[in-house]
Amino acid sequence: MSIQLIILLIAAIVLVTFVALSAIFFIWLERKVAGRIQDRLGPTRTGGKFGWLQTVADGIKLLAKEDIIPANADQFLFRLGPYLAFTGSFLAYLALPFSRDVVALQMNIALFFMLAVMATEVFGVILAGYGSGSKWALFGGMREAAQVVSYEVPMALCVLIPVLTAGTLNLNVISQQQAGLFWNWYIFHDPFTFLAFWTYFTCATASCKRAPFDLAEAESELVAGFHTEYSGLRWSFFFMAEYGSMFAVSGIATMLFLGGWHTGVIPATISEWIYENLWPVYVVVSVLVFITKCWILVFIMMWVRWTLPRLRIDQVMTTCLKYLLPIACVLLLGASVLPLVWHTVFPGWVKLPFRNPPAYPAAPR
Amino acid sequence: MLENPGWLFVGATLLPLVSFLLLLIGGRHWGRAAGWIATAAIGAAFVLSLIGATLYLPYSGWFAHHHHGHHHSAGHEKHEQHAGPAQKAGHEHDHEHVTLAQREPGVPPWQGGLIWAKVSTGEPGQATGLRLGFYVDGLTVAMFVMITLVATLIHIFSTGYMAEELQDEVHDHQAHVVRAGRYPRFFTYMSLFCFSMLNLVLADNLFQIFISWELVGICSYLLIGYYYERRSASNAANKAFITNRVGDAGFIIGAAILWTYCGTLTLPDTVREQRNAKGEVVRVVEPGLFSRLRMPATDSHGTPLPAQLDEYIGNFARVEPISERSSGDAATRYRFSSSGPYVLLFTADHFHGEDLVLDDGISASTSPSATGLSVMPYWALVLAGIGVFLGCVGKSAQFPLHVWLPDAMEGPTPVSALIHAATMVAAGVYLVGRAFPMFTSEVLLVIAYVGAITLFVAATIALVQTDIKKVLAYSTVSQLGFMMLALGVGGWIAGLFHLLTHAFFKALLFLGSGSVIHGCHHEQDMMKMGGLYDKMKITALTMLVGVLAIAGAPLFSGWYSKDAIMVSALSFVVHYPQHMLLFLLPLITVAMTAFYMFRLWYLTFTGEPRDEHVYEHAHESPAVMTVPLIVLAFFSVTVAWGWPPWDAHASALEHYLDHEMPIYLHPDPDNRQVDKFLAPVRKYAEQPEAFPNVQLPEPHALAGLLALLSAGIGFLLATTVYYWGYLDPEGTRQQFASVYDFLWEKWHFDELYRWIAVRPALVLARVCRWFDLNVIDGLVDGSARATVRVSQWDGKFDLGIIDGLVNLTADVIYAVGAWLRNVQTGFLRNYVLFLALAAVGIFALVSYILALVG
Amino acid sequence: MNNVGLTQYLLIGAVLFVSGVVCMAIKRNAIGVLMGVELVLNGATVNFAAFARFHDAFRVEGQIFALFTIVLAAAEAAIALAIVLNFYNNYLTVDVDSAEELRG
Amino acid sequence: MSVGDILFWIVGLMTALCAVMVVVTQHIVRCAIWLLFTLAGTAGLFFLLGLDFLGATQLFVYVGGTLVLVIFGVMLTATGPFLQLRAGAGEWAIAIIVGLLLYGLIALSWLFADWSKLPESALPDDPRQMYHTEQLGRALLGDTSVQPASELAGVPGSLGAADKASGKLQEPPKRQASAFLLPFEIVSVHLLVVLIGAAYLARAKRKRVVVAPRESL
Repeated sequence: MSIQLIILLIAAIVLVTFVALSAIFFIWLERKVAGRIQDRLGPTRTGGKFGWLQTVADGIKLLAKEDIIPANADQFLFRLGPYLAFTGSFLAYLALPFSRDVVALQMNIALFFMLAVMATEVFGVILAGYGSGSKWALFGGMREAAQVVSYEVPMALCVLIPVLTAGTLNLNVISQQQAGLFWNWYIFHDPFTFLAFWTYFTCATASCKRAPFDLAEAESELVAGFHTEYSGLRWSFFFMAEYGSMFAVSGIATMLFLGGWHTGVIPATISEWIYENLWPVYVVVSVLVFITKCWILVFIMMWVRWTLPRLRIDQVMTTCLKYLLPIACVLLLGASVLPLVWHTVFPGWVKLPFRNPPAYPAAPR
Repeated sequence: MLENPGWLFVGATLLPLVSFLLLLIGGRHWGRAAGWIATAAIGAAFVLSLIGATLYLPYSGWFAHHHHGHHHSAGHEKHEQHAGPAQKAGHEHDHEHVTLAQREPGVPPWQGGLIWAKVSTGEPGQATGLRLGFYVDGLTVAMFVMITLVATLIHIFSTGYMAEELQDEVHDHQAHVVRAGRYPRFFTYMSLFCFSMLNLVLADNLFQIFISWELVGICSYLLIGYYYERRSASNAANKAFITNRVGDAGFIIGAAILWTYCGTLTLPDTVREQRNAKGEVVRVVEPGLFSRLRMPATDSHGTPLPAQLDEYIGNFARVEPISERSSGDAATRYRFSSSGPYVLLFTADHFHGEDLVLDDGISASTSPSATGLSVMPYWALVLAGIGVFLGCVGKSAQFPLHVWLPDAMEGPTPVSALIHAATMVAAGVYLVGRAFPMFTSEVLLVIAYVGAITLFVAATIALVQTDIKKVLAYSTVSQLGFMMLALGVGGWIAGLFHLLTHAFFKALLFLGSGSVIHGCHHEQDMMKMGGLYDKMKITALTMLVGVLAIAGAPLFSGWYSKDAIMVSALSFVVHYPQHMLLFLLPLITVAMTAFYMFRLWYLTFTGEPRDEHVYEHAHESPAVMTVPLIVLAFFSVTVAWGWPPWDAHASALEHYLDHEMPIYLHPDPDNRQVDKFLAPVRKYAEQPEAFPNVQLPEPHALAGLLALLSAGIGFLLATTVYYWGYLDPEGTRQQFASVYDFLWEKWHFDELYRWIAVRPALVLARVCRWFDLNVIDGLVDGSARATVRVSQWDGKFDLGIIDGLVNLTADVIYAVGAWLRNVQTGFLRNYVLFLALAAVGIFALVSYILALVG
Repeated sequence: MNNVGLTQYLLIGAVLFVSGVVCMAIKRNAIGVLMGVELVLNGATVNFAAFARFHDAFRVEGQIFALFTIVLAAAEAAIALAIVLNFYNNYLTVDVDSAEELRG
Repeated sequence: MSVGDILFWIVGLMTALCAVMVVVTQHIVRCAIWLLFTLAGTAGLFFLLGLDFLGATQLFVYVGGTLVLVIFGVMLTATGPFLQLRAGAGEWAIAIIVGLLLYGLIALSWLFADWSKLPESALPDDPRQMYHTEQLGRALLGDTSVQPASELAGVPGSLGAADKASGKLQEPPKRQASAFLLPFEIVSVHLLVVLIGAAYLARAKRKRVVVAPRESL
């Protein structure tokens, strides 16, 4: 028990560092991507040719900035906001396995846990919006509340689809089921999962209020939305939260659809052999693979952000309630009916691997 | 089913009922189909009865006689075939397993039924109930065939006659109204009518007969009042109904008397299935009215009764009490005497012949206590007979109650035909024939005289009528009178024989008149007709047949039956000369009959047309109407034929009936049960040679001759007056103005009744009204005022004290409520607080109690 | 009470419950009352969960009842909020004391 | 005093404190925040109990859904004066007294309760060895075989589980096991009804503008 606790603490520290670093990296990446897409160079000077250290410089600047709290702001809430937001996105990592059994908290319902925790992230935004005592912020907060609460529904439904196929909520197991070559990935499992992936990705983008769904911080309408009044470290916490949750949702997507930490080119037997005999290699490689996959997804999000214009709030809600939600429902229905129908309709054909969950859980190593 | 073919007749009875129900339910939408349904039903009934008749004939012993040639020698095989009901009852008890067929070779026991209202008086022989049953014997069969046949023809005729009722708008020129056609309704009633009549004929007990009796009455009411928009029609309907009520009152009184004393209303002996001591089913003969009223030849053990009782066997055993103790008491001892005030009833299941005779020096005496028999007063029996006959008087429109029949002409002509020929009026005669054995000699005399008066009066009225249907109506009344007379004088055969023949030619005549009326567009006055012969030949000829038949022309069916009647009357008169009228009146009436019938025919069909308008529009009726006429005409001629036809007494139908005669009328030497009052009459009628001291020619020859003579006179008179026109009817009328008016006014019967019945009734009604207004209402109002007073006081009490209390309670409660309002703050939060408090309280309480408990 | 067991959890649940009741009793803001209700329900949920953990008999039932409680609480919250909004539309306030037509 | 106990004391007291804070705070929005912490704390308790699924549900449904709704409602209705609706001191007094009474009673009854009447059970040290969601799902789908018999039966279970060899049904257990399919369905239907009801209640009352027809020239 206590050992586990110690492991937990270590993992927490590691994760915080990782989230912070990845946030720094993402900010840099975002700038570059934006620049390229807008046919600019982006940061070039700071720290060498590619402006590696640009974000670090920004961080320092932020730390140095004066901490301003508006006069008619609600102190308590104003302070609370960023921490809540960050906590929300950070807690998700507790259950996110980076490789086989490389996870802070071995959870049977890791996926559900992650979704739940990330659902609480919205409070930070709402409080920030309310606590700043400015109408821009308030609007931002309200929009965020409405948007997130509604987008969680189709997102959860889409998540359920691969879960139906896998038969478990344990990310470890799910990802392990997709070992081997890439056609074992659940995105290629059946048409429903394939469509589910894209739907999920859309919802995920919206739920971490990325463009084109960044109504909470709509520069052109509300000055900067919920964090209009923020500056300095608190402001950066919001950004860490945002990038953190981006990575987290991408992680979920990877786990569920894209074969987790599996390369997709090494046959399962080989990878198993590696896992048995030289575990460290396996872990390192698979962690890298996993992170890369997530980064690619994050990159896609940026790409989308800098490509598409922002929607109006009513369009956002319409998209969710009138399109994504029905689509998700149909997919879920189909995915649940398919295994029932398949073997009766196509006897002796391609056997879709509808697995039963393995006995819970493989004892942590 | 056919081991008891009686069911055939039951079926025949039920068919019209079915069609009635059908039409009742959906008839009004079916238009012409309704007519066909009713016709089909009655037609099928006819077919069934025909089959039944053919099955019956072998039983009737009529074949045997028929091959035998002359009918006098038929007497010997007759009586063992006709062992009386009492004998049947007697034979039953010693060997009980005998089947019905073995029991009576002669009379078919086509009977059945059930007791639908059990009435047990506890006394022996009275443990019976109201019965719903059928009993088929020769009479029933004959009536069935006749009724169904005639009714069928009338139905067919009606489908043509009532055709105009099919249109949506019918102009009633007499009521001056335009109404919807009632074609289906007509046939609905007709079906019910037929059902009632058939049921009446089929019934084996007086009560069932009474039910059908009333049904017939209501049907006649409905049909006579068919054109109820016409005041005259509705009045006629009421008249018919009310008049019949008078008769029916008599009927039910008679029935009640019989029920009281005899304990049963079943006429013939019926067979019950019982479980005996050994538990096996045996057939027990339940003695009917007849065998209870008339002394049987043997006691219930089959041993013949002692010889001292010979004069009572087959008659009403009249007795007088010996001891002076309260008469009628069961312990009383009685002595047989031909004029005793009591009649011995053979209601016991078991009685021994020797118990009836006590040899204590008295010739013959008995005590019911010894025999288990009971007695009834003789006057009660007479009263019962007269009562039942009164019913018949009402139905067959006999002398005092005949007034309704002519008015009944207001109904559609086919209805008149049905009423007059087959159903209603026949019912009365039929019942007299059916219940014949229960009539004492007094009642028979009453019947005879009533019949005589009726036939004479009706004939005289018929002489002067000008409405074609009225003439026929009165002729019917008169003919019924003939029948009654015949029955009254013991001419059982003659009466029913005439009933059967008359049914055909009267139906023919009515339908003919109907055809005429139809052809003349509902013109009924003969004075407006004339010369219609070349317009409607078929109608004229067929009606001529009818006229000849009713007038009693040789070889026509009427001839045979009327002869039979005259013979019976004659032989009765020969034996009871003091009743000479009973022969003279019919003799004269025969002449009058011929006269007015030919008058009718001449006025209608010959001479100059007296009304151009009517004449021009007159036309022959369609086939549906003429064909029945022809059929009826055929039957009117041939129905009574026998071999050789010219022998007035070889009629097959008559001999058929001869074998159906009640046992008490058989004048054979070895028939112990013969009726002492009528036997000589019958005997003389059949074997005049047995009466050497009577200085008269053979009755058949004499009666036949006289009848033919008077008929001829009537015919000649009519011809001279209305055909050759030697005599001017106008002149005659002026000459005998007073007589004419008297007849024209129908002997002022209506006025008479208006004075003796209607006026008093009205006066009585007024008195009652006065009484009601002043006395009854006075009482009521008085009590009302008293009630008001009381209730005022009550009100004060109520207001003061009761309400005081109530209000007090209310106020208290209100106050409490008003105080408690404060608790209801309406603040959600307070409620929550109260809830919490309550929780605390309960919690504390529970834990405290638990602590106490342990 | 050195060793944590059923009782401790139940005590915590009781705290939630009671504070929920009190909250319902003294919050004049309709939504405050609603929060009180949520608290009460949470108290109940805690109890269920505690039993589910500490007694084999309720291993499954406890969790499932807790789940039902949560779900029904969500439903109840939705309805309650809808009611509150209606209330607000009609009264232009959320002070529950202003809804007192039921006062005796 | 193991780590788990320490964690329990921390989380539990935090939860209790936040609950009390919900009561005493006047500002409605802050109330909401305290409520948020209370709920989160409850979820934490669940995790400590090893009821991961329950905890996650608490977070997902309650914190992520219900509470957002509540705060939404707060913000919709929270215009100046209503933020600080105070109750009178008297009410405070009564409420607190009643509350304390109630708590005292409940606490006493808990403390003196004798749990020995409940069936004994050997509890594994690591709670997570004890539960997994599969059981829960089966129970919700009405599989009566997964759970031990209990007094708190939801709906009497239909029959004992069928043994695979011969399709015969075994004898149902002595104490009726419970199946939760029916309650599950009822709850789902109930949710649907609530959805509709809420939508109906909260719909905005719009006035219909009647455009008078222009009379033709």
